[in-house]
Amino acid sequence: MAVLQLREAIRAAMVEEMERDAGVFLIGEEVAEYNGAYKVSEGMLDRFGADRVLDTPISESGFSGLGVGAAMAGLRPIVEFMTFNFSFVAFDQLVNNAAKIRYMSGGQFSMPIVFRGPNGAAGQLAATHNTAVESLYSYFPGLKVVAPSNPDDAKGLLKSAIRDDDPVIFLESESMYGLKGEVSDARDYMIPLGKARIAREGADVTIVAHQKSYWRAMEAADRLAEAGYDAEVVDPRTIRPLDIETIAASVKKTNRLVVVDESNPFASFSSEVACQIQERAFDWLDAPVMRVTAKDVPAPYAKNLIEYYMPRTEEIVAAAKQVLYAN
Amino acid sequence: MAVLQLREAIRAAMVEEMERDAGVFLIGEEVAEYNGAYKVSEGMLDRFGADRVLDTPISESGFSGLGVGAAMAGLRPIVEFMTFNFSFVAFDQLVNNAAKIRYMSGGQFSMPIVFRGPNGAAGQLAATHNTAVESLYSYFPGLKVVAPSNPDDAKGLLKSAIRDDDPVIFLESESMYGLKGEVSDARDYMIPLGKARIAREGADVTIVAHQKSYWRAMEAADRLAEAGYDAEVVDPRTIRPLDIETIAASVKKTNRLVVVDESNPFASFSSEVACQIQERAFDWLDAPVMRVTAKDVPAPYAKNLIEYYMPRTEEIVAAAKQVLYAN
Amino acid sequence: MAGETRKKAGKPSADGEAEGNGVSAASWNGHSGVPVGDEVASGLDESFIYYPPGAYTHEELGFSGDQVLDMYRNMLLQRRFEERAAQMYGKQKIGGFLHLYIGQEAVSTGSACAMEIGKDSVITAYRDHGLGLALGMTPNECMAELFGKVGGSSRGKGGSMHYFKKELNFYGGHGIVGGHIAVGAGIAFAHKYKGDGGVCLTYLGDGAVGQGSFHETMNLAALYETPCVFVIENNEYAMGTATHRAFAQTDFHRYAHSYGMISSLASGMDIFSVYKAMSDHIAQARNNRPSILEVRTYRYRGHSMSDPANYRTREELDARKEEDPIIRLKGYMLERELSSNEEFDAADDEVKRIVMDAVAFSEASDAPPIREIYEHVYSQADYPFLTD
Amino acid sequence: MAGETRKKAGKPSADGEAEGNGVSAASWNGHSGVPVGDEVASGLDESFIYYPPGAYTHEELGFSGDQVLDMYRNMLLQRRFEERAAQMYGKQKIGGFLHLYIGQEAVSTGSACAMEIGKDSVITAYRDHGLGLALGMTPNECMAELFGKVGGSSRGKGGSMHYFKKELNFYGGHGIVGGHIAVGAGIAFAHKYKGDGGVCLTYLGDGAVGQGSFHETMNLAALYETPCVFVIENNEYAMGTATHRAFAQTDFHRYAHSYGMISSLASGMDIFSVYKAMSDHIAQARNNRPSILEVRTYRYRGHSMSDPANYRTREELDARKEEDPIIRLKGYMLERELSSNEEFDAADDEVKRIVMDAVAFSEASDAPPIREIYEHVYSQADYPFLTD
Ligand SMILES: Cc1ncc(C[n+]2csc(CCOP(=O)(O)OP(=O)(O)O)c2C)c(N)n1
Ligand SMILES: Cc1ncc(C[n+]2csc(CCOP(=O)(O)OP(=O)(O)O)c2C)c(N)n1
Ligand SMILES: [Mg+2]
Ligand SMILES: [Mg+2]
Repeated sequence: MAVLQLREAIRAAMVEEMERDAGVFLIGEEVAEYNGAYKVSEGMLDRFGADRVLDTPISESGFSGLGVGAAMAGLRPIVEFMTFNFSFVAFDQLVNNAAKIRYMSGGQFSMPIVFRGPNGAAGQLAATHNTAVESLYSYFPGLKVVAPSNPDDAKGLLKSAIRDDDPVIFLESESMYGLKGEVSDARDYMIPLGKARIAREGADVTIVAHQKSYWRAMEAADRLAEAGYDAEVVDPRTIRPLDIETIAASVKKTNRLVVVDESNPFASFSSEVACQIQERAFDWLDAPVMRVTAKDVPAPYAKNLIEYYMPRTEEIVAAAKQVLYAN
Repeated sequence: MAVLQLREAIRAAMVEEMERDAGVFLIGEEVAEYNGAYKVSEGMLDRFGADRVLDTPISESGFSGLGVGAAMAGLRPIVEFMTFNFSFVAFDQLVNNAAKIRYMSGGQFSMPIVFRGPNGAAGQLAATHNTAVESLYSYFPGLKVVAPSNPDDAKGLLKSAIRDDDPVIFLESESMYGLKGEVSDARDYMIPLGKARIAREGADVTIVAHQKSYWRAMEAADRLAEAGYDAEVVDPRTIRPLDIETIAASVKKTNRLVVVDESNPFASFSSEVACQIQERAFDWLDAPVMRVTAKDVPAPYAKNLIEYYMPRTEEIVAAAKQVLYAN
Repeated sequence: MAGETRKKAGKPSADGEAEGNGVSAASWNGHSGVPVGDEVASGLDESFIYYPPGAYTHEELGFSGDQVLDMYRNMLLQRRFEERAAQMYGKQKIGGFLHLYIGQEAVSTGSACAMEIGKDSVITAYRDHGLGLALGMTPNECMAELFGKVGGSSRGKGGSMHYFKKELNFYGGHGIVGGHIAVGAGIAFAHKYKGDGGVCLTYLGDGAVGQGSFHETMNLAALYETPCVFVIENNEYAMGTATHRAFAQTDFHRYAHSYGMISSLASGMDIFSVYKAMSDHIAQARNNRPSILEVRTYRYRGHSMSDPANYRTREELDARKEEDPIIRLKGYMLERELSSNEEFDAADDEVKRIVMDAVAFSEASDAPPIREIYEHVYSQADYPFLTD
Repeated sequence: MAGETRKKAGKPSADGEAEGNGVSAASWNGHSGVPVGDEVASGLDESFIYYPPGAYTHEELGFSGDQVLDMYRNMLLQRRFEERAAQMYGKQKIGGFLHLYIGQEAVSTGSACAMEIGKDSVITAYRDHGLGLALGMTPNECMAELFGKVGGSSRGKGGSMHYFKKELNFYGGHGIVGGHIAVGAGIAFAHKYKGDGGVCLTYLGDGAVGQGSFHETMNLAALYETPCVFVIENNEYAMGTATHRAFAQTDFHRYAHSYGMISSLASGMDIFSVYKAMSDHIAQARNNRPSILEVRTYRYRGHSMSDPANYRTREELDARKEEDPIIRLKGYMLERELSSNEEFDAADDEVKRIVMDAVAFSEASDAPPIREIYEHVYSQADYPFLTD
C-alpha cells in the first residue's frame, strides 16, 4: 500500500497495464509532451515513447473514432478527454460506434476501449465546462460507466476497465485529482466493475452517492450521527451496470433512501436509482426516495451561484431528516 | 377542422408560421428540392423559395450551429434532422450552444430555434437508426422537449414551439407520419408547451405514454377494459417541462401507475416519471410504479427481435395487471 | 508506373513547419521580399494523378484472361445478388433500408484485386453489399443477413447496412454518414502499431465529405502517417443532392492538399483504372503515406428502395448506363477474345444459381431466437440487464 | 489596393460544377487528352494575399494622428486590464479559467477599426477580453463579470470565457473549441437574410482548425455565400501544442482552397496590417464572399493561469516580445512624431485609472442574489423548475 493522489492512482493503473500488455496505448489532447492537462499522464511519454502515448489535435470525434477502430483491430486504447464536456463533439463515436458495433456485428468485434477524463463540475467554469455526463452515457446499452470516488477504487476499477473487452466510460474528477488515499500496489489489483461498496454502515437511512457527491454524503453522515441518526453510505462505483442489489439490500434494512448526484435532476442517475428502488423495495420504503442533485439549471459562473448549484452537505442532511420524518 | 396526416399537420404548422413571420425559415438535409426525406416539407420550396427553405450538405453540426447563430441574430430557424439519430453528430450544438447561451449571456440572447425530425425506432433500421432521444435532451436545462402523439397536437404544439423564444427539440415519428386525424385549422391554434392531456379517463390505473407508445397504451386500455379494468391514459405531450401535476393528480385518483416509453430504460424519461411520482404521490401509491420500455439492448435488425425490443401492448397490459395485483 | 512519377513524399509543408509559423518570425520584421499586397503563388504541390477509363489493358496490369473472367464473374455476382435482394424486398422478406450498389461494382472488385485480402482491412458505409461480396463474404451469409436470419453474417442483428466479417478484416457496414471514417484511420493505426504490414481501405461517399469527421480524420491520418487509403466513391449524389448543390468545391481529391496528402482521380466505371489506382495508393500506404483516391462512379438505382430518384433525368441515367462497368468489361473481353459467349453464358448461369441458392438458404435459416436479443451486447457473460 | 488585385470571384470551380462531376462524363470515354497516369496541375486558383508587417503607413490607410493614438490607447487598455485581471486572479477575486490575450491586441483593435461596430457582428472563443474591450464593452462590466458580480456583462453568469454584448452585436465568448464557428456562419446568414448589410467576423484559434466544425462551416459558408470573415488567430500554440505537432499542413489560410474561398495571410503584430487585411476581407464579405484570413500572432502568457508554458523557450518568447504590437505602434508614432512622450504618459495614466476604477466597481458590485440562478435559463417566466 502506498498513499497516492487520485491522479497518481489513475496513472499507476495505466502504467501497469501498459507494461503488462503492449496493445494498451494512451491518446488524447496534451497527454504526452505536456504531461497531461491535469498531470494525470505525467512521465508516461518518457516511459513509453511517442508510439504509445500520443498527443492529438483538437479533434475529439476524430481521435475517439480512431480509438474505436484500433480497438476493433485488437488494440486496447485509452482515450483521454481533457474533460468529458468535450466528449459531446464526439458523442456519436461513443454512443453509436463504441456502444453498438459489437451488437451490429453479431459479436464478431469486441470493443476493448476506455474513454476517461474528468467529469462534472470543477468550480467556476461556467455552463459548458461543468456537465456531469454519467446519466447520458449510462442510458446506452453497450457502454459501461464507472465513477470512482477514491484513489484505491480508481486504480482497481481502471485496471479492470482496461482489461475489459467492452467499452468503458471512466469518469474522474478534476477537483479530486489531488485527493490522497491508500492504494494497493498489487500488480493484479482489480476491482470488478458493477459492484457497489458499502462505505459506512448504518441502520437508519441509506445514502447513495458517487464521486464528489460521495464526500458530501460522508460529511452529511457525520452530521447526522451528531444528531443521532445512523446513515449507511453506499458508493455505487459503477453506474452501468448498477449494483442495485446492494442498494436494495441496504434500503430493505434502513427503509429510507437519499440519492446524491451532481447530475442535473431530470432523467438522470438519481432518477434511475429512485425508480428501481421504489420498484424493488416498495414494501420496505417508509418514505419516498429523495434526491439531492445539481440544480435544474445550467452551471453558473459566479462563486456563490455555483456553490449553491452543487449538491451541498446541508441539503443531504435535510433530505435525510425529511425521509426520517425528523423535521 | 380537416383530416390530415401527421406529416401534413406538421407542414401546416410550418407553413402558417412562415406566412405569419418572415423570420421563420426551414433548413436541413433534403428538405427543399427532394421535398423532404419523409415528405414533411413537400411543396414548401415552391411556396417560399430557396432563401427560406434550404437544403444542406450532410453536416448536422454545421447547420445546427448555423441555426443557433441565426436564432441569436433574431431569426426563427426550424432545423430538420432527417432523423434525430443524426443529431448525435451535432450534440454539442444542441446541449451547449442552444441550451446554454441564454444563460451564459445573462439573458441577453434569446434562442428561438426548433430542432425537429423523427425520433425513436421505425422498424428494422438496426442499432444506430432507432434511438429514442427524449431522455438525453430532456436532461439539459435550457432545452424544451416536445413529443406529440397525434396530428392535432403536433400542429398546435409545433406552432407554439416556433413562436417560443426558447430552444425546442420537437420529436416526430417516422412510422406515424401517415397517421391521420382531425386537425384544427384556426390560424392561431396553439397548444401550450408543458401541458399533458388526459386522453382517456379511468379510475383503476394510470398509464403515461407519449408518441408511438401512446397508441400501444390506448390499445392496452381497451384490453384492460375487456378484463374489467378502467385505465386512465395520460399523454404528457411535452417531456420538458413535464406536467407532473396532471400525472400526479391522476395517480392520486387511481393509486397505480404504468409508464410506457420506447426509450431504453436506464436514466430515461420513464425513470424520471417514476421518481417524481413516488416522491409526490408516495402515500397514494398502492403498488410500485411499473415501466414498460424498449429492452436494455441496442436495437436489433431482425424482424422478430425488433418487435420484441419495442414496448408491446401485452407488456403494458401485464404491467397494469401487476400493479392492480390482478395476476 | 504512374506512382513513380510522384515527386511528393511525406508532408510537403515540412520546410515551413521547421520555422514554426511557416513564414518565419524574422521575415516579418520589415518587408520580406514579397511584393506587398500582391498575390502569392501557393508553395504547395497541388498536383494529382489521373487514372482515366480505357487507359489500361489487362496485360499491362499483369492479369491473365481467366483472372479477368473472375473479375467479371465477381461484378456480376454483386449485380445479380442485389437485383434479387430488391425483389425480395418487394416481397417483404427484407426490411429496413436497402441501399443498392448497382453501377459501382468495378470499385469493389477492382479494389479487392489490388489489396491483400486478410492482411489488409476494409471499412465502408451502409452501401456495403458490393464490397462484402467482393472480399469473399458468402452470398448465403449476406442474403441471410438481409433476411434477418441467424444464418446471416451478423446473425440477423445488423441487416443490410451492417455487414461485418472479421476473418476477412471487413470492419463494416456503418449507417451514420461520416461516422466510420475515423474508425478506418484507427484500423490503419493498428496495422502500423502492430507492424503487420497491412493497410486499411476506407470507403466513403461524396456526401460524407461534408461531415467534419472527414476533415478531422484526414488531418489525423496525415499527421500520424497511418497506412490508409481514403476512397471517395463519388457517385454524384448523396440521396437527392447532386454534389454541386452540397459543396462549394466539388473536386474531392483536391481536399488532400489541405493535409499535404497525395491524391488521385480515377474512373470508377473501368475496373482496370480502379485496380491501377488502388494498387498505386496501396503501395503508398504500405510506406505509411495516407492518401485520398477519388473514384468517379454512378449508382443506377435510387438511394434506397423508397427513392424514385426524380432528381435526375432519364437521359442522364441512360448516358451513365452506357458506361456500365460490367458491360464495359464484357465488351473489352469480347473484343480481345478473352472469353467466348458460351463462357459468359456459363458464368451468368452459375451466378444466377448461387444467388438462388442464397435465397433458399435464407428462407430456410431460422429467425434468431428471442433470447439472442441479449447476446452480443457485452462480452461479459453475466451482464445484469434491466429486464422486467 | 491589394483587394483589387484579386482575380477570383465567387466559386472558382463553378465551371466544373456545371458538368456535374467536374470532369465531364463524356471525357471519360476513351483518353481525354491528358497523358495517362501523369500528374495534372491543379486548376484551382491557389493564390492568397499577403499583408506583412511594416508595409503600411497610417496616412495610406487614411488615419489621423489622433486616431492612431486612440488605437494605441485601446490596445493598452486591453493589456492593462488583463494584467490587472491576472493580479486579481492571484488574489482569488476571479475564479475558473482566465485566458489572457496579451500580445494579440493588434488583432482586436485593428479589426474593430475596420468594421462597423453595431452593424457588423463578432463572435470568438474563450480568449475574448481583447475583442470585448476593443468593441466597446466597458472595463467595468468586463471586470465585474470576471469577479462574478451582477454588474458584469452577463450578471456574473458567464465569467471570463463568456463575454456577450448584444447592443454591440458581440455574440460571445465560447468555451467549446470549434463550437462557435458555425454559429458565426449563422449570424452572417442572418445578416444576409435580413439584408441589413452587416457582416460577421468569426475568430478562432489555430487549434480550432482541427475540429470538424471548421470544415463543415467553411463549406456551408462558401456554399450559401454568407457574409463572413473567418479570422484564424494563429498564435502558434493550442495550449501546449505547437501547430506543427497538430497539423499535417500548417498554412491555415490555404484550407480556403478546398472551399473555393479567398484567403490571406497577415501579420497580427502590426495593427496596420491587420486593419488593411480586415478592411479588404470585410469588403469581400459585404459582397457575400466569405473568406479566411489567417493572422500570425503570439500570446505572451501561458494558455491559462495554470499554464507555465514550458513548451517554449525563453528565447522564443523574448524574440516574439520584440514584435510587441503596442511597443511597435508606439515606436512608429514616436518615429513619425505623431505623439509626444507626454501624450503617451497621459494615455498610460488614463488607462491605469480606468482599470483601477473597473476593479473598484467590481469590488463594490454585489454577488448575484441566489434566486438569479433560476433566471435566464428560459425566456418563459413561469417555467416549472424541478426544485426540492
Ligand atoms: C449523420 C447522418 N446524416 C444523415 C444520414 C442520412 N443519409 C443516409 S445516406 C445519405 C446520403 C449519403 O450520400 P453519400 O455519402 O454520397 O453516399 P451514397 O449514398 O451516394 O453511397 C444520407 C443523407 C445518415 N445516415 N447519417
Ligand atoms: C472541444 C474542446 N476540446 C478541448 C478543449 C480544451 N481547450 C481549451 S482551449 C484549447 C486550445 C485551443 O487553442 P487555439 O484554438 O489555438 O486557441 P488559443 O488558446 O491559442 O487562443 C483546448 C485544447 C475545449 N475547450 N473544447
Ligand atoms: Mg454519393
Ligand atoms: Mg492558438
